[in-house]
Amino acid sequence: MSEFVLLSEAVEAVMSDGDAVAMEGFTHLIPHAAGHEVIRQGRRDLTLIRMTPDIIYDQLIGMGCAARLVFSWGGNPGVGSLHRFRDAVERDWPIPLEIEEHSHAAMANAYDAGAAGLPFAVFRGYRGAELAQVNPAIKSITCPYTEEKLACVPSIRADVAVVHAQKANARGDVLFEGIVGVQKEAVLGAKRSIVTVEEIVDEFEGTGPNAVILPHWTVGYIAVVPGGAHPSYAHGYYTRDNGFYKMWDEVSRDRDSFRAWIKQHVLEGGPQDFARHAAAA
Amino acid sequence: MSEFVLLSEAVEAVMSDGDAVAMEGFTHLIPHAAGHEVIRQGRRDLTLIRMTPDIIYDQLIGMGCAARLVFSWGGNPGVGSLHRFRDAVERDWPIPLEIEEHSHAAMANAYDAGAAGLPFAVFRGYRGAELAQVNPAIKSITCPYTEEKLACVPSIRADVAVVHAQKANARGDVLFEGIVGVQKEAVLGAKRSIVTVEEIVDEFEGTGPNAVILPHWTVGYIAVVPGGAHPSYAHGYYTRDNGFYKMWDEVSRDRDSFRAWIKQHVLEGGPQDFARHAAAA
Amino acid sequence: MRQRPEGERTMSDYSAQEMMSVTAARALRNDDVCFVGIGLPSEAANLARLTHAPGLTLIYESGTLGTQPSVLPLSIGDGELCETALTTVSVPEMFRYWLQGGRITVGFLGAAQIDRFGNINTTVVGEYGDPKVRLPGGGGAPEIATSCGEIFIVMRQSKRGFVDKIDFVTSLGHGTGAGDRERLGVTTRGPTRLMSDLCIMTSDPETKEFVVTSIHPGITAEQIVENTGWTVRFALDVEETPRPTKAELAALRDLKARTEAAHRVPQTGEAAE
Amino acid sequence: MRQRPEGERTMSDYSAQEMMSVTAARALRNDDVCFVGIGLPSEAANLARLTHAPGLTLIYESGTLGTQPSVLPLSIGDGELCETALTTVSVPEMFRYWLQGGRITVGFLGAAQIDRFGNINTTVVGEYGDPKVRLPGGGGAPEIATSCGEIFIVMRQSKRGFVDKIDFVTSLGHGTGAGDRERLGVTTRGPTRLMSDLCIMTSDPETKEFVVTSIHPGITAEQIVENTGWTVRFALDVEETPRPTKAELAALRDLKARTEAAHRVPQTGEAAE
Repeated sequence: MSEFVLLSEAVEAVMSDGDAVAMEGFTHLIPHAAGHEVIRQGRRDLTLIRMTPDIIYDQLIGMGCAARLVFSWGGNPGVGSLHRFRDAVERDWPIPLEIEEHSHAAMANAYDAGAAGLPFAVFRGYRGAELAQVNPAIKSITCPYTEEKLACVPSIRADVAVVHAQKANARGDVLFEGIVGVQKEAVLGAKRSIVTVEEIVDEFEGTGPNAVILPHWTVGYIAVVPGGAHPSYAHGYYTRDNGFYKMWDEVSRDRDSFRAWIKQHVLEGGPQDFARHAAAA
Repeated sequence: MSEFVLLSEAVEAVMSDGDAVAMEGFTHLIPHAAGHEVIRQGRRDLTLIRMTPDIIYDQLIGMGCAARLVFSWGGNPGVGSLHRFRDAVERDWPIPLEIEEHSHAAMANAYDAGAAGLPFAVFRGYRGAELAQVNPAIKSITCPYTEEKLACVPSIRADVAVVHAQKANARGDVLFEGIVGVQKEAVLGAKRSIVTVEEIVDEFEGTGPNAVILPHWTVGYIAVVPGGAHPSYAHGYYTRDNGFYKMWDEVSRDRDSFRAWIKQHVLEGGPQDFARHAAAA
Repeated sequence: MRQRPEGERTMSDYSAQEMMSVTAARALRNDDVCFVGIGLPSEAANLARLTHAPGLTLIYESGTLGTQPSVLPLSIGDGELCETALTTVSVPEMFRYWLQGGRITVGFLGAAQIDRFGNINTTVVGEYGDPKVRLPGGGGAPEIATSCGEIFIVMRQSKRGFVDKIDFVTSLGHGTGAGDRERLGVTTRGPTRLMSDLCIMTSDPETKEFVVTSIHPGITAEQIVENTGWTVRFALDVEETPRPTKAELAALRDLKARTEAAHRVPQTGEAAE
Repeated sequence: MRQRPEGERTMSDYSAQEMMSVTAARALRNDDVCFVGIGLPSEAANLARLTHAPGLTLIYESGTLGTQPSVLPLSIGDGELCETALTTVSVPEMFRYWLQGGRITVGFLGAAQIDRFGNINTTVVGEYGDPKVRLPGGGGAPEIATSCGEIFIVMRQSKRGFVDKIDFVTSLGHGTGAGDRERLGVTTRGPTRLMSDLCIMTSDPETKEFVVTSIHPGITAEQIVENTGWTVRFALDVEETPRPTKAELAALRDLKARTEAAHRVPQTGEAAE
């Protein structure tokens, strides 16, 4: 049953050191404001789960919040490397980062299975792919009818899912639209959840043809954070700040400039800053 | 790649005696006009697949088109029995009907797996249910991670899927909205397909929040049959003819009155009659 | 199931059918998420929503989540269920993410036959391979019975329906008694309450057998015994079920009147095609 | 992958980069359904749609089906991909119903490293457990490589990218040669064409090895040998790749100019947050 709180209260209430956390958003609606709050609250030893651990996870990893990363593509989309992620994997800085690496198909199926309450997902994948040899979580299963050998992976059922959405209504139902990614599955599969939203509305009206609605009884805490996806975007509210993604390549290359940026914009900032950033994008 | 044809041409082109045919529509958008065309063309020995074989399959079964039925609930919704179905199962009239019976969960998962190109579906089902003892298609599989024993069924990949939709555009993309059921899965999982539509439009505009669109390259033949779902309904076009469902209970109780009805309304009728019936509903 | 004509067991100012619906409705709580079967369960669930449980979430297996119909649907997928729903999902998603996902607190079912452990038959009377009466089958029930937090059952009480041994186990109740669900790997509570036109039965926490815990006003223990196909047991402290309130009856009668008006067969002579 | 500055290999009136994009675009047919990777594949696929293949269906893994962006997306999930799509589906549905469902005729990929059999590495340079360079990883590619009808690859040619042995098999090409895909239970054709800034390579029907079948104007066989990490083979009847037409070049330059204008970093000084 959803509850409206401040973002800081939500993170305090649901996320502990050592939790498995899925902050999702496939390019769109990435919960950046919530990620900053996790950094401010200094969570440690997290298992971070995300198909595309882009800037938001680069920041968490660079600040030493994560002990483990489950992922399928770790880059700065359209720009290049994630320097903090690489520094952690290649040079154990600031702390070692264990990785569990998958393909997108595997993680998409694993989220789907998690939402469906299943312990594992079956798919036709990883054929001839070397990841199956270096990731012991990838197993195979034989179809009882055709004898075809298929891949399987454990389902994703995070301790905490964190997502950003366009709207909540007063009852706490949540609406996403545009590119909807795996957020529904991440929330339905997780034990607890935080949803940041652009705004609270009376009714969901004029929604697009691929709207996803999560009823209030499937959502944990809701925090209103306008602009909370910046530098990602919120379809119908603000566009992607492509310049920020390019700028991040420079800022994050160097450990000191990274830390200075985090100090200024995260540690000394807050969710209230996001509306301004999104408006300027 | 979709092609616009007459309904009679579509049925001639894609459906042969002995085919496995899934005419779907979960209460909504049931392809009745197409079912009548199959009766008129006298197809035999079909395997009919459908979660809810209601009136449309009662008619096909009563006319001896089906040798086998794969289903999960066979009744006249809100009214009672399907008398032709019962006559076939209980008294082999007009010909014996072999049945493969499932639960809705099993068939929904089997359609999902068929659309996903998988040979089988895994789900948590049939626990303590006696169907698992009388239907040899139901097997079990063990999760390689948790050792949990789960049910599995073969995926549904029909030779022909037949569905009714609200709209096609000129390129042959197809739009459903309202209660969307398993039609998308039935079409995507099938080798060939027929879609009857209410109308052809230039653009899909003002579509609702749960619209399903099938691109033209996933659809076989499209036939324009306004009212083609009657006595089922087409959200936004006409309502369910509840009176017809009640009337069918009487007509179908008796073999002679059933055959007289079919002669008058199906054998001597055609798809052009449906617009009138739907308008009167 | 065909229902007996209304008013067959009419009492002072309400019918036995009304007593059953009102009693069944009361079982639902305001924060329940209820997977609703068509017919009596749908009547009870909508009555609950219109009376003491306005926050009740109703789900029909056609994919409609949080639906608020103004009349009772004739089918599980009537258009109004979609029009008044918070959102509508595909049928595979309904069974995978919503039912199997473990998000439903109550499954509300009817039955053709039921036994003392709440096992349900809606498949056949007679042998499966050689049925005397072929019933519609399980539909959603086999997995509703095991995936929802608990199961409420509403059905008219008779020796024909309340039987010692059902002909076919369509949907698991408590199997042969305590521990059976656990042995089958089922973690949900199963049937906890049965509301009939005569009484309320509750699943005994120890034995899992249905015992009569409340008798409707004007009904005798003998009537219950006569209409039960097993040796029915009564709780030590059997209560009398509270009569329907004026508000409950008014809401139910309004709902049924609206429903009847909406579903009336058109008087156009021949119902064409 | 970082791209070299444009114009590095400029020819008379078009750059090598332009030659590559135009050549890659030409490989797509009007009725193809193409799963598009970001970067060079996206440029080629959109150019095809804007020139000879207006009916081409573009699919990005973010869930956008039949998208028609006016500028090249910077990411796989830019808003315009959704706004101009026929429909947008969830990411699980994309990978389950659409990719695994076998509905895509061409997967269009890039690579960091490739070998003569079209096996692709986008995971690591060096050892997996002790990488010299940690690349982004496979993303959608491992299953694109096996589920699409065939695979086209576009990448700039260099000894660093075209290697004798890739460090990690992120995505299967033809394995160690003919028969390997079949042995692994893969029924799709795999890599059939590779378009670089120097030439077109085609998978030999017998050996499955990439052989040079067409050389771009002004490029010598020696240049190709020098920029290939394996002993590259040439077809007996090597052709010269037709130069970009005026229309192709105009469409490509318009597309890139629109894209650059749309994605320019705002000149507001500090890019805030």
